[in-house]
Amino acid sequence: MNPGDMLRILPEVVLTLTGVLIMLADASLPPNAPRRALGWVAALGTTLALWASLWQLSLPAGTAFYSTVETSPFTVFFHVLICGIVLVVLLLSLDSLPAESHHQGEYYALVVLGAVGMCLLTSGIELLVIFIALEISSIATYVLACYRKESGRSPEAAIKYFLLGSFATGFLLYGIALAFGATGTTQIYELSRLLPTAQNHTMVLAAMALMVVGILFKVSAAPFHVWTPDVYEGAPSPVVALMSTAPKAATFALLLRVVYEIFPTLRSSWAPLLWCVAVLSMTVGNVAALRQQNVKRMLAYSSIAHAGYLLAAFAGLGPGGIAAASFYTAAYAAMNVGIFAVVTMVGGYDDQRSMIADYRGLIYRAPLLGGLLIFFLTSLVGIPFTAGFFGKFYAFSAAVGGNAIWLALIGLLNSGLAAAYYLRLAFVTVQPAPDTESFAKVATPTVGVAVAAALLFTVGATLVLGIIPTQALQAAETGAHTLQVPAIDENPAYITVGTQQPR
Amino acid sequence: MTYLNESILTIILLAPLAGAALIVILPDRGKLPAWIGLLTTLVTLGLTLHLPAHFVLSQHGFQFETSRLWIENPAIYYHVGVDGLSLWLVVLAGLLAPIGIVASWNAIQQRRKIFYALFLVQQTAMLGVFLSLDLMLYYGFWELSLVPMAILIAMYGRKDGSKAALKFFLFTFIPSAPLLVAILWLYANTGTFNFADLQILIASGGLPAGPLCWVAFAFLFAFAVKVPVFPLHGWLADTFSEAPVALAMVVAGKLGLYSMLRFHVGLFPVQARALAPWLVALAVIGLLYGACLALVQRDFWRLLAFAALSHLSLITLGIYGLTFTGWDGAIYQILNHGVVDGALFLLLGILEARYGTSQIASYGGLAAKVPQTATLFVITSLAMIGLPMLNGFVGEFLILSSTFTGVNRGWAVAATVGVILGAAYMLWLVQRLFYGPQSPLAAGKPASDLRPGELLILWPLVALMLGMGVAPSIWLATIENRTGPPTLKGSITLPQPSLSLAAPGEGQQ
Amino acid sequence: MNDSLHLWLIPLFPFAGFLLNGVLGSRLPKWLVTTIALLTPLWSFAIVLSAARGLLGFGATLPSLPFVETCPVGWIDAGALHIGFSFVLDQLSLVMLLVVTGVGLLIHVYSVGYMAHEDGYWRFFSYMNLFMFFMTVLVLAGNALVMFIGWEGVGLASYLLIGFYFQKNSAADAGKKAFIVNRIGDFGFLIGIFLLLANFGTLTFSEIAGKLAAAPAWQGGVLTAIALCLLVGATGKSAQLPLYVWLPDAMEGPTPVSALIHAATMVTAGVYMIARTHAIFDRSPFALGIVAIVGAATALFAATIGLVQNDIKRVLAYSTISQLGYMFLGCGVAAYSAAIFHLMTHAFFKALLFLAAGSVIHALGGEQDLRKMGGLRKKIPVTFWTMTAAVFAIAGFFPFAGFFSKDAILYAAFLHGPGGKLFWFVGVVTALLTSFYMFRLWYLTFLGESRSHDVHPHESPWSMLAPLSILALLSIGGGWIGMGRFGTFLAPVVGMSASEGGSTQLEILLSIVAVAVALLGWLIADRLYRQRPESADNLAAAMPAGYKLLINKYFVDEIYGYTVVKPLLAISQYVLEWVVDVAILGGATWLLAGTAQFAGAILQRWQSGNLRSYAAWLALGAAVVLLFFLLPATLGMHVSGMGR
Amino acid sequence: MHLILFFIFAALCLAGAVNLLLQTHPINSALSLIVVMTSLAVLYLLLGAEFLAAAQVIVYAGAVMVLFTFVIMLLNAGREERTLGSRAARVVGFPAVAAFLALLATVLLKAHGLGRAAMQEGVTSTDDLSAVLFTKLLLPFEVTSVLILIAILGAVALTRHGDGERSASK
Amino acid sequence: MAQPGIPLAWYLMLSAILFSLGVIGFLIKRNLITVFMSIELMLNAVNLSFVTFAHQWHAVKGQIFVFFVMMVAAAEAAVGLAIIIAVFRARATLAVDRIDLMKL
Repeated sequence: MNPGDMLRILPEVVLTLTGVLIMLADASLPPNAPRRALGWVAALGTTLALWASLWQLSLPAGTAFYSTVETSPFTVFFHVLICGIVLVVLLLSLDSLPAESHHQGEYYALVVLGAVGMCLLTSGIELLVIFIALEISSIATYVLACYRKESGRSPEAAIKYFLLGSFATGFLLYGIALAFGATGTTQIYELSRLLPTAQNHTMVLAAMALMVVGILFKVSAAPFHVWTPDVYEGAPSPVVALMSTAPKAATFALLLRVVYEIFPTLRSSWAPLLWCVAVLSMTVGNVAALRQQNVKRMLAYSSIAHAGYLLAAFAGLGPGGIAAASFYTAAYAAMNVGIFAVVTMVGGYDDQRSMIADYRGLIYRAPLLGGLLIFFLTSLVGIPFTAGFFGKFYAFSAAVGGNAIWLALIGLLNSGLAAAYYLRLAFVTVQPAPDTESFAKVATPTVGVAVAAALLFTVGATLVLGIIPTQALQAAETGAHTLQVPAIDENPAYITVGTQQPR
Repeated sequence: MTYLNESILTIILLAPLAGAALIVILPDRGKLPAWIGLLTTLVTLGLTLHLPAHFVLSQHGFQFETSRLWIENPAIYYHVGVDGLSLWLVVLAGLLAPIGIVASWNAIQQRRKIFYALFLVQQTAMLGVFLSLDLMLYYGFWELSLVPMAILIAMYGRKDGSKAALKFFLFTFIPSAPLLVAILWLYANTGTFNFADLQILIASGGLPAGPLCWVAFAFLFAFAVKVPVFPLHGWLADTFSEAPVALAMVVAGKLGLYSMLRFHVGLFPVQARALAPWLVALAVIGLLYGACLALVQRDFWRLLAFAALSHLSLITLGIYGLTFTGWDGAIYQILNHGVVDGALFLLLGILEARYGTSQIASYGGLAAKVPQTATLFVITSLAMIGLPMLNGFVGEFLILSSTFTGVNRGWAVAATVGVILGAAYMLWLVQRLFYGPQSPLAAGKPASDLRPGELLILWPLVALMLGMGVAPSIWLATIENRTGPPTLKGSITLPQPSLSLAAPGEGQQ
Repeated sequence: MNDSLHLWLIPLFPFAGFLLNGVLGSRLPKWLVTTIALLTPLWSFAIVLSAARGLLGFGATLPSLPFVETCPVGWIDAGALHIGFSFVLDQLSLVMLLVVTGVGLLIHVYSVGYMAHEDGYWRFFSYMNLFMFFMTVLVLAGNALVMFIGWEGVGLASYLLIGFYFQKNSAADAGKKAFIVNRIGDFGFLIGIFLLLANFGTLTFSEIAGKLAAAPAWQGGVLTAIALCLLVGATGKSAQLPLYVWLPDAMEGPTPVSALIHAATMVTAGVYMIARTHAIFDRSPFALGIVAIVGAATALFAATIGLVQNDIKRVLAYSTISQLGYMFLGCGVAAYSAAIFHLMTHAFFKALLFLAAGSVIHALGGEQDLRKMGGLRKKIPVTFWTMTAAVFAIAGFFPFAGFFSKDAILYAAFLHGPGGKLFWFVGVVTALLTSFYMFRLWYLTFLGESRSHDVHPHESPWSMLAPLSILALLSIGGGWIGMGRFGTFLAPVVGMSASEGGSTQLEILLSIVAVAVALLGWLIADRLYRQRPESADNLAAAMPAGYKLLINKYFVDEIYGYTVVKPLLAISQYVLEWVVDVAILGGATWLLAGTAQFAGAILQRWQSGNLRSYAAWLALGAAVVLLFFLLPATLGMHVSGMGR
Repeated sequence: MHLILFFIFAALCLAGAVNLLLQTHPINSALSLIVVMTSLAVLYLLLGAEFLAAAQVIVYAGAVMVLFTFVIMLLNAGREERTLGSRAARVVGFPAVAAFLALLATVLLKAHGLGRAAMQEGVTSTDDLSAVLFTKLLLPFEVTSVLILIAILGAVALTRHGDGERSASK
Repeated sequence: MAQPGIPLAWYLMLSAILFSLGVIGFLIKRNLITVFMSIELMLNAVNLSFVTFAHQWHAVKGQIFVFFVMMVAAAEAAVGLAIIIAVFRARATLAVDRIDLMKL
């Protein structure tokens, strides 16, 4: 180890220090003192981390700590993304957490420390680091999911998430064990060097299968998605905003690393699998969302579908697949955090108004929130000039570029289907509310400075990624190039599975 | 002037957006949004009129072209331009916007800010569709146009707006999924979204024929739903009967038909020709079907919807007859349909606003009460059913005659039958609304006749109908200066009627 | 310019009148409306007269006929299609123009009196002017499409004028019916135009004639098709079988309208069109035969219905249809000049009949039922005498106008080929019937005792009587030009048929038969309605079936109603809307949406909320993924093992 | 010797695991788990992982299981209720697990080049272990501190009574 | 026996069986705590694999991995049990099948 190595984990270090600082401050503050300022500290720390990540671009790409972490445009891309998400979620939480809560200090510390895990997840190149990072981010989100512990739903969500998450971690770990068994190492680059020549081909396959299972669970892709709706429904909305985006982005980065860096030679095996999983995810997510009456649950199903779109980006193995997937992650994060911000504001911390019917006439009660809700829904539908569209566009153009035309077709038809439930919500929002007592009572949510900033960030990101996405896409592409991707062969073997030529 | 010529299209696109932004910024006080909307649309109309004024007839190809790289990889350009095909459509879009505003003037009583802002966004999207020469840009506007429309239908629907809006949205959005895949496929195989380049590349035959067939079909399908072509018209009647007048008048036809001409027939002439017989058949069926259904509607919006189906089918017939004259007629008829339908919507919207119902049976004997409305309605109806000297006739004649001489006589005759039915339902509608003894509703409500503002917009429209009926050459000359598909040029023209072929008697001699 | 006739001014004046009165009429004083309404057709008439003066040798020399005037700017220029506004003045159009503008002017004058107390005075005159505009365009048209403008336009004017009393449902219905039935005819015309375009590449009449002349052997075939299509158009406009049904209903319009449009001018457009395109008809004996059959059948058919009608205007309407049948018969036997000749005389006496009837109705305060009239001879003498002249003219008494023209047609028919005698016979029978019902009308209206007690008839104002008188003079003397001269005059346009050369003994003989028949009709009418007024009812009672058939106009409207209109509506409603649109197409949409919703419901069941189930699914997923990876590999090994 | 020890403790392991499943009272299950864990510790020893064997006993059997027992006692968890439960677990889960095991078994049993384990071979000293742990794997080691921090934070946040939470605000 | 000791595959099989038993435990146990114990069983099974492979490759890393897994398991146990306590406080039950407030 040399001192320069610390620079390679600078964002993580900053985040960790912020977390520790918050903990210390929390402990030293008098019990009844307001702890809202800690949130600002967290936001500041995250901003610093974000800046640190960007600064890392000036470092030459390379590894540190005996090749357990690396810094590259790829990691920077996801670091910035994750820090951005965390920052927005922090801002959102600042206004939506009950002001008098005593747990605020822990909350902010957990978010910030969880971000350490997520960041490390994208930059780790040693399965051990990755495993621990994954656990950090998971445990942080388990706890956060349980945060509204006095209600019945939040602990239920947490326990489901926790038990199933650990269950899936078991599989991931078993996969790692088998990979280790096949090669004797857990360093990603060594693995990818050794695996093609490994003696036990079937063991390698089994290792890959189990690792992929563990990761697919985390990204809530069908058929490993079953936990998602329950957890999203029960967890506090700001936390859902976080856990539906940041850990997911990190896990996607991991998935990219695993399939492209560890098992690039097995492409003919995993590509069809991801093809199937992508199709299944989008279909299951969208179809199941059609009948949902609970907004958060509906968005949970929608996130399953979006995981499907994202998988489609590189299941097709097009030349821009990785970049498209990275970009999609960012686009999805922008709009999903945005919409959860709105949902948080509308539903309240207690989720008292989370049914679709509660959104009736929202645009008249709270024009800003209503308008933004429609805007984000539009983006989720994938209407041009929003992030959702370009995300989808790049994802499916990568799929088509890889000749996976059916995948693209199914995906886009699915996004058409998805419009049905997104718009149902949007249209309810614009319907005049009945003049009944229950609606009259509904308070108009007030939008504070922090939330306003959060909304501004998400709207801005959604628009920028939709209208002038060039820079973000370039970043994603540079990142993709630094991921060690062997050249895509001309005639992938999966062609018979994925792409029956239309006749 | 040169500078203006280069940037005029961009300015046209931005003008409504700027108006929308202004509306959003300024407070929602009284009729302020409506005034801004009107002003914006009038300015836009003025800007669009720049195009025909400076369109160089002798110059072939696209004019007022601007092309800038928008996104590097994949290479998407902000590429806009007009030719004879889109020129007047742009002007039409510009013209219909103030009409829509006037139609909404009193109909929209609340939440004006949202309405007018979205209306203007819709305007930009529509203009964008007509102007885009880059497939992705085009697709962007194509889809963008759905959103304001759907939201406004949901907000201002008469009975169950959100259902109709959803139906409308899904009907048009889902078919655009294959369209996007097709566009992506084209890009994956050619590396460009540029219309002109694609036209050449496709014509060169370098692309595999099988997939290309499907690509063309995907294009067609998306457009056919948007037009709509029978039997894909499921959304039309509901949308017409729910949508605010201003939107209903722009929703059907134009975008889909233009796209058919430009991007289906224009890009895939070979594939289009293979499918043309089917489309001709569907068009004629739709023509008759729409006319028959219009006969038995009880709600005038639904009647208008089926009438629109009938008329749009006629235009489709003109397009897929694949004759030069037929295209002239089709484009001309798109313009006519826009003008005539705009006026009809405005008038019916006024009636509905004053009497509060769209049930035809509630009306009767209005002519004595609102003579101006009746007069204008009759004139517009006559234009719609294709009375010579009014605009409808020219388009109809061009389409029908070219179909007859160049495509298929049987279908042409059947289509002509549909034209007769058009007279039946329109005149019956006129009679039920305006003639006969006054209905209790008509007698009971002291409704006023047209207001000056409405007259100010309707009389020019009527004048336009007359002008377009008497001197169609003004428009046709520009329309003919369009960029056709390279392979179709020369291969299909109006079959020159030659005596030697047509007169067997002479041959025998 | 000396050599220019400014033909375009002829339609333009009425159009200006239409615009002025139509747009501003409601705000103008009545006298100004009247002035505009009268001056514009007057100017047109003056132009026509100035042209005619030269032609007829009265005045300065004029450019030779046919005189063509084409608008320098084309109308429709699309691709290879070039259609311009071209007007043609030749002998045929000149005759028509004289009739149209002359009679039209008279009827305008008449209307000033007749419509004086109507609400929509200005509206009426603007419509009338509009009609004049379209009618003159129709007549002057140099190509089929311009003719089509006029053709449809007069239909429009007719629609507007029939529906003038739009508050009456019957009037509005009649207007609509007229327009739609006309449109059915126009459909044929339009198809004919398409066929012309397809086969000649031009719509200009002279070019078509030229191309036909260049191919002398070209007969039948497509020309028959064209001719038949045009015939369909003509039957629609000229109220021939089977599209005559609109004309009787058209009597809902004000009487001057019936006189102008539904008697004198518009309804003859079909005849004019056949004459104009005779070059095509001439090449198709079959089509001509059909024309003749249609004409003869219509003449007889309408005359029989006319026998029993009780509405004065309806009698006249059926008589119009019947007379138009004569004209068609004339065309059908290629005696175009005779047909046009009859067209002209018919315009005089039928306009007169209607106007006189209008005067009667005016006198009786709106009463139109013959059974409630009678004994008006003394009360409205001018009307009576002018009407008498018209009745004699239509009945074909020498030397009234109708005699000459009807005779010419019958003679031509008699001479025409194998079926000619039959046509002639039908014509004569029709003449008998015509004479009978016209005198029946005459008796019932003017003679006998008044059958209505609470009316106080009064003579019409001068503005109505003056046109009556002029028309009476024309009805009496209009035929004295003689068929010979008329035929020669028209010969450059429509050619000369064998019968038109001059009078022969046979013709005189046939004339005598015709006059005798007319006399017979008078006698029967005299017996039934003057001598023994009750016998008519007895006769009707004696033949209930026949009478019922006639009084109900052979139930044609009902037949159309049950075979065309109702089925169309029923099919549209039940089959197309309910079955196709709602059930099939709507059902398909519903099914798709329902399937998605159903699948959604199924997938929701998946989310049982039970942790252990979730774990089971995860385990299954893991197993499947494992299988997915391992199975191909195992199989692959196996296969490669086999290979070894 | 190795063989016998393996069989004994493998059998103990399995028996413990099966007993864990069969017992309906959580405390019995916990005890069964401790049996499994200690048996595994012996197996680790057999495989030459001395340090791990010790850690297994201390960390797992000791700390973790004590925690479990503590919670069981704290919550006074009784016998499992006989609930209807999940059909999917039976219908889907069991076949899935069977298939999973079968597949893994094929992989593992057919694996080439797997060695054998003997008592004296490859005993890893704690020295070796720590040498790697504090050089090459320093980062994970450090990062684990964050993990533990989070665990502490979480446990505190979740179990501490929300005294100032809602009640205080009301 | 040609070689001393026993095949490592047996250890691995033991590990696989234990893992499967853990999975089954997750499926059939009706108490949250025992379900959690099943997960611990799964982790232990994986640990056995790691140690076996470490033996196979003479790689220390495998053992260190196990060491970390133990730490993670401990952390998880702390958090998991805290969550279980929270659930118990909110719902007064530990029965897995009763934790189904949210479904469909």
